[in-house]
Formats: sequence, C-alpha cells, structure tokens
Amino acid sequence: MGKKIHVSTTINGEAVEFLCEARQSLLEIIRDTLTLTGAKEGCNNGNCGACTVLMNGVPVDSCLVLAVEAEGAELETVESIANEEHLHPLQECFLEGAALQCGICTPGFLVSAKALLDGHPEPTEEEIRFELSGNLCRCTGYDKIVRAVQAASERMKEVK
Amino acid sequence: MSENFNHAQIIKDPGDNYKILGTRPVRHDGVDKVTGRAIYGNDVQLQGLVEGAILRSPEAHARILSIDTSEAEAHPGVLAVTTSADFPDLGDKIANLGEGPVNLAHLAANCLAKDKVLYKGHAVAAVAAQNVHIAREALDLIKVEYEPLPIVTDVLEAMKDGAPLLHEGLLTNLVPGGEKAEAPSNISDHHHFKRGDTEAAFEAAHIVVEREFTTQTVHQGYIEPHVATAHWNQDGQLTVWASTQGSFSAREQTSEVLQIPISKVKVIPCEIGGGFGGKIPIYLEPVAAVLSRKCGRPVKIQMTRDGVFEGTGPTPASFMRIKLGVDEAGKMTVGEAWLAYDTGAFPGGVIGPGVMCVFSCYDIEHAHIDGYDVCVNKPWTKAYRAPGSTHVAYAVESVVDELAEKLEMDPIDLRLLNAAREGTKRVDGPVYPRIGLIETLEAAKNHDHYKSPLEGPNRGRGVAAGFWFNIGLKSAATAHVNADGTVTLLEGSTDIGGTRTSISMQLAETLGIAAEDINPKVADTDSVGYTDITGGSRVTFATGLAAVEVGKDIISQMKERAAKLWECEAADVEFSDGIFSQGDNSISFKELCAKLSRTGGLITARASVDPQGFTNGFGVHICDLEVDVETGKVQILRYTALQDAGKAIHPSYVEGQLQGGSVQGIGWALNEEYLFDEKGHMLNPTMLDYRMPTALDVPMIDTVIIEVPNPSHPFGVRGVGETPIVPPPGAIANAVKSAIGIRMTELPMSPPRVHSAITEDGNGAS
Amino acid sequence: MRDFEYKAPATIDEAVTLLAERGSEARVLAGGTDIIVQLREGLRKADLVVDVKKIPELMSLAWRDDGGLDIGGAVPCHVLYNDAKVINAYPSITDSAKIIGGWQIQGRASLGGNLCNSSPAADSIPSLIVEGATCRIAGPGGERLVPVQEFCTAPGANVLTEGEMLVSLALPPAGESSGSRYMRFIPRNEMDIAVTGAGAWLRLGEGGETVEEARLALSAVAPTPIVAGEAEAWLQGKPATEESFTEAGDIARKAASPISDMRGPADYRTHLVGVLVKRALNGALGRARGGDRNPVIPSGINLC
Amino acid sequence: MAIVHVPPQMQKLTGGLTEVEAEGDSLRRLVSNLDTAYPGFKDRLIKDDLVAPGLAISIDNVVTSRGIFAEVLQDSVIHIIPAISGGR
Repeated sequence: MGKKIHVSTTINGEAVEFLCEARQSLLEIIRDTLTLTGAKEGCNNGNCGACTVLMNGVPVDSCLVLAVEAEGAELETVESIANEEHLHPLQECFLEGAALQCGICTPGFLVSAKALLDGHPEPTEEEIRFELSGNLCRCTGYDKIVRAVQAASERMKEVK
Repeated sequence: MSENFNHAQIIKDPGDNYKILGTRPVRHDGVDKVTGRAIYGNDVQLQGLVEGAILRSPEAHARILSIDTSEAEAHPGVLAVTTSADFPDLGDKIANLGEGPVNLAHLAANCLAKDKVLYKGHAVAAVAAQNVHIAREALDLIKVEYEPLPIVTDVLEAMKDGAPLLHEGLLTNLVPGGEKAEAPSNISDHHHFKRGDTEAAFEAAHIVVEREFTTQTVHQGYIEPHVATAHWNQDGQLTVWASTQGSFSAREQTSEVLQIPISKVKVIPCEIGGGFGGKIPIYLEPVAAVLSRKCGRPVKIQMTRDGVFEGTGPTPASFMRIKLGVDEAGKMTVGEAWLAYDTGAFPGGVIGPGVMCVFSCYDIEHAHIDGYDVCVNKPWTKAYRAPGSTHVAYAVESVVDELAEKLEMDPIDLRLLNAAREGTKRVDGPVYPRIGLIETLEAAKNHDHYKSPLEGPNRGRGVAAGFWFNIGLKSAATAHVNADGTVTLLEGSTDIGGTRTSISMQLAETLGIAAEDINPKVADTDSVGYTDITGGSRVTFATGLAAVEVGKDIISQMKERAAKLWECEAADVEFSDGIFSQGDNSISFKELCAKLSRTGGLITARASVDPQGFTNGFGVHICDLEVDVETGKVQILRYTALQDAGKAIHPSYVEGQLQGGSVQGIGWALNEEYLFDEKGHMLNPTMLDYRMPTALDVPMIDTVIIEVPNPSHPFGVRGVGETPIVPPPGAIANAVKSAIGIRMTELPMSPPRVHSAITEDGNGAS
Repeated sequence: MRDFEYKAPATIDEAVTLLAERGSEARVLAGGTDIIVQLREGLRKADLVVDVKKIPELMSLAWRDDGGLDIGGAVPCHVLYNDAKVINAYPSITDSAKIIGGWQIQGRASLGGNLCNSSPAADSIPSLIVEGATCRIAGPGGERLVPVQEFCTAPGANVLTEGEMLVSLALPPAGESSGSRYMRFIPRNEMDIAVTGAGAWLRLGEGGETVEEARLALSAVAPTPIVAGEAEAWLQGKPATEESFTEAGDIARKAASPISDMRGPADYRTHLVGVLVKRALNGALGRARGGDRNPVIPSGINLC
Repeated sequence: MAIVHVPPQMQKLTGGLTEVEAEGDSLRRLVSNLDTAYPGFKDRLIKDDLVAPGLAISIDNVVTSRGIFAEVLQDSVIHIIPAISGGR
C-alpha cells in the first residue's frame, strides 16, 4: 500500500510522467503534482463540473478519474485553450460578455463549451444549456454564459 | 460583437453625461480568470506546505466528555493534531468586527467545539499531515466520547417551554444589548416595533388578509469550498492566505480568536470563488494557524463539500405570520408581522434586517412587528445575500398579491398606490431619502413582458417587489501615478464579481483617462488602508468613493505641477476631461505624467472614507411559469428583473448581479432546502441532492436597470448586489397561484409539495 | 480514502483470475463514477481495484449476425448516444445514456457499471429490461447468461459471485414497428437521481393501431428495478391510445412498493409511476410509428 | 433640542414616553444628558464607548458608524434600530 505508480501521459500536447498513489484522483495530480491549477475542486464528487478536463477528447470530471487511468491518455485542461498569442474565441466572448463573476467555475465551463463547439459548431440555446448542465455556476444565473457560447459559435464561423 | 450579448434596457437619469461610467470594458483580472492562471485559495503552493482535515461531530447535540488524539498523533505522516484546548479562553467577550458585533467565545467554539457540540458537522478536532489522505485517515483515529443530548431543529418547537436548551445560560435580549429576560430559553433576541393603533386600524379596514408562511434552511452555495492556508513563523508572525469577503475582517477575527495582536497577523486575500455573505465569518483560519504553530510548516485546509453544507453558515429557516389591512381604495392602512428565524447553533442571526425589511416597500401608517432569533441544533446561520429580507418579501408579497385579487386590482397598481417614496417613514423609524421604487414599478408595468399576454393551461404570471439596504462602512485606496500616464490603484476590497473594474472606472472618470489606464490591485492587509468587507452591496459604492477621493487628490497635486511648468498659481489651473489648462497653456493628463519626475517626482495619492448612512435598493420581478399538474413540477418560462440601481458603473456586471441573484432566488423558491432526519443529520449535503439550478432549469433572465441616482455618492452609485435575490420566491408563488389557483405558503415549492397541494385542493390529476 | 492496489488486465481471463484470487477485497472499475465516490466516502472498501477498460471485449460495440448488439460492459454512455445505429435500434437505452449525470459523467459511466452498481434508481436498467437485454457474465466457472431483470437482488446487490464480472449486455434484434422510451422524474431538469423512472417498449399490430406486445419496467419504486408484468399483459391487444396508456399506468402502480426518502414520499412515487408509464408509452408509440428516436432533452413540461 | 424616538422595549425607562428631547452636540453628550433625565438609558445604548452590540443609531435618517462620537445637531431626530448584524 502507498506504493507509488509510474504513469506516462500527454497533457496539453506535452508528454509528462508522474508518480502517484492508486487512490489519488487525476484532479489532485494535475493541480498539485503538475501544478496546473486551472481545474478547480468544487465538490470532489462529480456534481459541479469545476474540475472538467478533456480525456481523449471527451469531457470528464477529473475528480472522478484515478490518476493511474491517465496512462497513455491525451489530456487537455483550460490552460491549453488559448494559444501563445491569442485567447480562444470562447475566452474572448466570456470576457466581452461578462460571463464570469467570481470565476471559479469558468475553467470547467470553458472546457465543456469548447468540447461542445468542437463537435457541434452551431448548438441551439437548449442544446447549450443541456450540454453545460454538468457545470454549476452560482454567480451568473447562466444567461451571460449561454450568450457567450452563442457569440463564440458565431465568431468561430466567421474565422472559418 | 457586443450585440451578441443582448444587453439590458437602461433607463438613464437626465443629468447623465459620463465618459467612462456606463461603458463595458473587459475586467482587469479577466485574462487570468479565463486561462486558469488566477490564484484562488486552494491554488496557493508554498515550500513545505502540508494539508489539514477537520473532524466533525456525528451528533447534533452532545456534551464532549473526552477527546483522545494520541493514536492520530502517532499515525505515520501526521504532523500535528489540534482541538479547542489549543485556543485561548475568551470568556464572554463581545467584539465589534467591522460587520457588527460577534461573541468571540461563540466564534471560537464554532471553529472548534469546546464543551458541547451543537449541530451535526460541528468541527471538533483537526489534523495536519503530509497529504490530505493521511490527514483524513488520522481523523478516524481520534476518539471522541459524546454524551448525547435531546435535540431541537424546528424554530417554533425551540421557542416552547421545556424545549431542549442549546445554551443553558442564554437570556433573551429584550432590547439589543440591553434588558434581558429572567428565564433562559433558546430565544436570543426579540425585536419589537409598534406604530399607531393596529387593533383599531384592523377594525376599520375594508379587507384584511392574514397568512402564515414557513421557509427552510438554504445555503449560499458558492462553488469554491472554504479554504485557508496559514504559516506561523518562528518570530510569531502569522500569515494567512484566505478566501474571504474581507481580509481585514478575517485578520481581526483570527487575531481575536487566537488573542494575538493584529500587527502579528497578515491576511493575503486570494481570488475568491463566491461568497454571497457566507465567507465573512472565519472557520478554518485559526485552526490552520494553530496547526502551523505546532508543526512549523505552512498548513492548508480546504473543506469538503459536505463540510461546507454541514459546517458553515447557511441562512435561516423561518416561520412568519403576516396580516395586512387595506381601505376601499386599496390603501394599506395597517400591518402586523410576527417573525421567528432560526439562528442555528449560536445567537446572533438575521432577524434584525428581517424586522426592518418586512414592510419596507410600503407606506403603512399603523404597524406592529415582532421578530425573534431562535437557537436550534443546526449550523450557525450567517448572511446570505440580503439576509433576512427574502423570507419576509416572500410572505408580504404573497399577502399583497392576495389583497390585489380581493380588490380586483392590478397587482402593480396596488403596489404603486402604496409604494414607499422619498419621505416615507419606515416602521422602524428612518425616513427614506430619494429612492426608486415608484420608477421601478412603473418600468415593470410598461415592460413588454408585463404587457404581453400569457396563454396556455396551468400557466401563470406573478410579480413581487423587494428591498435591501446599501451599507457604507470604511474603505481605503492608494494610487501611484506612473510616468506613462497610467495609474496603479491599490484597494482592499476582495473582488468577487468584477469590482476591480467598477472601482477603476470611477477613478478613470475622475481623471478623464481610459479604464484600461488604471491598473487595480487587491492588496493584503499590510499594503493598503483598512477596508471593510465585500458585502452589504457596498464595494462599488464605498470603495468607489475612496477611488474618487484619490482621483481628486491626484488632480490637485498635478495642478501644482502644471502651475510649476507655467509659473502660475495652482489655483488658476483648470482641469476637465483629462486636460489641465491655464490661459493659453494646456496639457493632457498623460503628457503631464511624463513631466512629473522633473517637477518634483512621481505622485502618490491616498484616501480613506467612512461614508455615513445607507441608501436603499428596490427591485421588482416578473415571472411567467407553467405547472405540470400531474407531477407538481414548476417550469420557469420567462423572467424579468427590474431594479433601481443608481448609476450603473459597468452595466454588464449590474445585469450579472440581477441575473445571478434572480436565479439564486428561483432555486430557493423551487428546490433548495436542507433536509434533516430525526437525529438532526442533514440528508442532502451534496450538490447532487441540494438542488441548485442548472443551466437547463432557467431561461434567459431579462433585466432593466433604472438609474435613480443615489444622492450620497458623487456619481449616484447604489449597491445592487443583494436586492435581486429578494423578490423571486414571492413572484414565483404569485405566479403559481395564478397558474393553478393554489397559494403555496411553504418554501421550497418543490414538486412533492406542489403536487400534494394540488391533490388536497381537489383539482389534482391523481 | 484508504490506498489500494490498481491492476488493468488486458484479458477477461486475467481479470477473472485476479478477482477470484482476491475475492471480496477486489472491486471492478469501469467508468468509476459510482465506485470512486463510494470508496472515497467509505461506502465500499477495496484493497484491489481492477480496471477493465483495457479489455477489448468490454469496450466494444459488436453487432451480431442476427442483427442484435453486444454492448461491452464498460462502453461509456457517450459512445452509445453518438451512434445513430444504436439510437435507431434501442432508443430507450440512448434516452437513459443521455441523462445519466452530466456530459462529464457520460464520458466515463457505462451501462454495465450502472447495472453492477445495482441502485434501485438506476436510469439504464429499466431500458435494458424493456429492450430484452441479457447479461454475459464471466467467472472462474466459465460463462453464464442472466436476463437483466434477474440481475439485481437488493439495493447495491446483484447475482455476481466472487470472481465474476459482467462482460457485456446482449440485446436482441430490434423488431419491426416497435419503439421504446425511458423517462424519469426529477425535480431539476438534469443532474439528479430518479425519484421514479419508467421504461416502455411497444410493438404495434397491423395498421399500428393496437398494442401487440408491451414491456414496462420501473426504477426507484422497489428494492430493485422491476417489471410491471400485469400492466404489460393488460396492454396486449389494447388500442394504442392515451386511455389505454393511462389505464396501464394505473395498473403499473400496483407493482410499486416504494420507500419514502429525501428524494420523495412513497405515495408520491407511486403516483408518478402512473404518470411516467403513460408518458413513456406515448413516447414509445410515437417512435413505433416512425417518430424521432433521438434522445429528448429533458427540459420543459411533460418531458420528465 | 434633539428628538429621540424611544423603541417600545425602552419606554418603561421614559415612563411610557415614545419621544423625548435632549441636549448635546455629540451622541456621547446627548446620551449622558438623557441618562440624568432617565437613569439607565446610557447602559442600554452604550457598551464600553461603542453603541451596544446589536443596536444601531440613526441620526437624521443616517445610521452612524461613529458611535458615541457621532455629531448631533440642535434639531436632529434620532432613532434606535437593530444593527444589521450578520446582515452584510
């Protein structure tokens, strides 16, 4: 017990290796070991979505993934959404549309919303609300978040 | 592209010709918060940092006979264990901690229980270990011997003679701070206001409606759990990294609980993941501090989510009886209110604002109000957005709606007829300065939402009004003018919703420069003057005022520099729209900044303000909904929030406050509640079963900002943060009534409650 | 949570050997959305966690020659509802897959895991029952087949014995002129545990006016998900109308023996059985008559 | 003379008067004058140089945060109301 396990994985395009205990969550390792603290712990129970990351392109609650399961996986966190010079249209629209207040849920929303738009570039309001219902926000009442995702979808159309 | 963001309707004040105020710049801390770089409380990483965990009571009421921590201390990887035995004895000392009086013994005993546990989840001991897993393993090794005591969780039960007493010596304050009752009880405070002759007025009234209402315990529900990191240095200097609504308040509370000088405590405010009033009190700071002193390492404690629900301060459950009388014309002549709020485990709840808010929207000649704060075996209740006001607004607005029905009057017309206005005397005494309730009601009446028909079966529309104060309190700010024409602004108000920017915009407006040229920093308690909490809808108002004063200081200092350049008297230098001028000379703010170092050095300015008195904010909400009569489930179809917001500095964040508060109110109205079993254990301490609204549960929230200027602020700013949570339960209850003809007198209006009401009513589908 | 050993075998035999060796100390990890929470909260204990997601059979969707489908025990929900062929053949199953937790949960959670967790309120079990699914179970004694309705034995308990694991769920070929629907009632529109759930499957007779065969299963109204047999039998040959479905709902209520808990009082749950059976049958009817089979977003009245 | 509105629970101090007059250009002076006229008044309002916990004093409809040092005018109107304790 307590024996550390060696894990090789890819995070935000970079190959990384880490040691972990079997009981440690992916969220714990991403935040404390890899010091990518963008993903947040809101409930550690899969109910708030603040810890959402992409695992092989699919959104998951990283609090409900064992770090050892990341062996050989492709992980993406909020830190990977912007490129060197520019914010992603979703990030721009979240800022211009004031879609965050305290900001603690924002990384999770951005990761989920990016996955949504990548797979479904023109979602309806209802689809946006449904696909984001695994992410809780207590500040905004969701209005400005939904509008920001709609605005980003338009903006991404224009650049294409 | 801002048209995509579909902004609110803004009804401006005629005198409004601002350049910066009313625009929508991107918040200064925005990029850090969308890239994941912003440092929140749990993101703090320090050399040698270790993690802590809290042991919580499995009993809702018990005497602690003994605590044996020896096994936990011996557990490999454990660095320190603490209990209340490590806290100094505080006697019965009351301290005024910025946001009102606090009994320090209670504050400390809530951080770590002393001789008794008063609620399930009450913190009993804490462990620091190499990692949180080891710390939690060690919690299981702490042996606590409890002697269980009878419990009481219902506010009315707790008021009865013979109810189990939480505090054997508690004597009711009959006058706050004054005369006390002879016999001990669970009632900590009794507030009482009387005006005129209510008995006679009810006799004379044309219609009288009296109803009883109950509401359940609800939580602020911020997504970030409480977290604190403390490092107690060998030299006795304590540094705390906190997620708090007030770094100075956290410093005072921590130093008082630990009985160390304020000068020995430095609080560094981290970004804060929501508060809504719940992050004013401290829970973890002194515990992490003591653990750090014991193990010589920085200690971080983050609460678990069930720890947040069971161990921090939600807002009270309540029982309310409201009686209102009107004359033939619908004029409210008389009102009576009997209010009982549970304060949870310790005295000092929110009944005070409850009694002040209950009739605050209306001009009522004869009134009689009784309010009680009552201790029960539940977490110590704390402020939650307009604390105490949402309860009474739900009750009063329901009764007002019923009066409108009986009078066959439009509900907004009835409210207009009776609305408080400048000069109206509140039942508790104060007379209103200029307020905007009338304007807000009129805007609601003229709104497309209210005018458009609502069709379909089981659909209904409801309206309700709501009130909250804006407090003033103390704020300070310091500014450094840079040679490139920008200004660095240090302020002490932790930024929960974009206040860095709303404060910077007020300085920018004063200096006639762009908001982007201000570089705001939320400073720690060693680096900026005393600033009270972020709360009470005060920051944009009071800290904004400090920023304006700083701006004036900068301008007068720069006038002297301009005078030097032009060899004239500073008094002859004019300043407007960012240009200094005298005769034919003129120079822009930026140009003059470039010359500062050669005219006596760069400029620093500071201001410390303590604006006296609060102003008021009024909101009116319109709600359309449909009831699924087969299941009792309520679906919100359309929602509009209108508010007298004063000058909206950054309209997007004002809209955001209206929308966020509305949705919290919708959650409170429909599904949120603490469920307890007979042992006083909370059954639903998760975000799965404590049902806060998801994105799929609510529609877009339409907003209207009515800019009735606040006479006590140079830009007419009013606080807007709290009022929006007040009207929703009343508006929704009134809409349910109009949809299915049933008046719901209990919150939340959850599907089983609504369905059983339908069944009892006989219109049910079953 | 106590630390434990982690193994990710590549074959069923390896997995079964591990599970047999370690017996009750071992737990299977599929999507982890239940077991990780239960281990963390001490509701279940494990010294060994066996991750079965590296075993090809457990991660595959295999269409059989007879037109039926084998769903690997660890195939995550999002794979199912993103597969047009699955949606078309077994719509009640994709209804369920689309509402188990949020998107982030569906990225991991599997029908097999939902079944093995054996919660009375499981959203996928009524659908698996009405679609006629059979569990393929591997164990030290070889393989055995168990119909889904016989799998759960009590809250959190099932027929799996030490060393056994669920390999896949075998679905029969989707019949002609049939359709199915799963509906649950929850106070919110998403992110909630069923207060009551109902799965309905219909095959219509000639002309599509009468019910030739009906299958009904319920969740959260008994210690395990149950079949509403009397209502199924009653529906046979009845006209496919609102009236019949309402009547079927009333009959189905008799099968319910719910408890009162924080998610709803017993009598309310029993009442909801009638409502949901009627609504699910209506949904199934629409699909049997060629209506849209895509999972329905559960917002708004009558959609839950 | 400033006018002080007396809340019901304090009216037994003033022999039932709901309104009393008092001199004093600061709250401290005003209260000590009141206390001579109505003994016990000071104890109720002031606790170690601060407005008593749970209480707030409104002077001309402005709730002061300056406690006993608050300025009082000749014709000020004073109300004694609950503090918004926890109400922030």
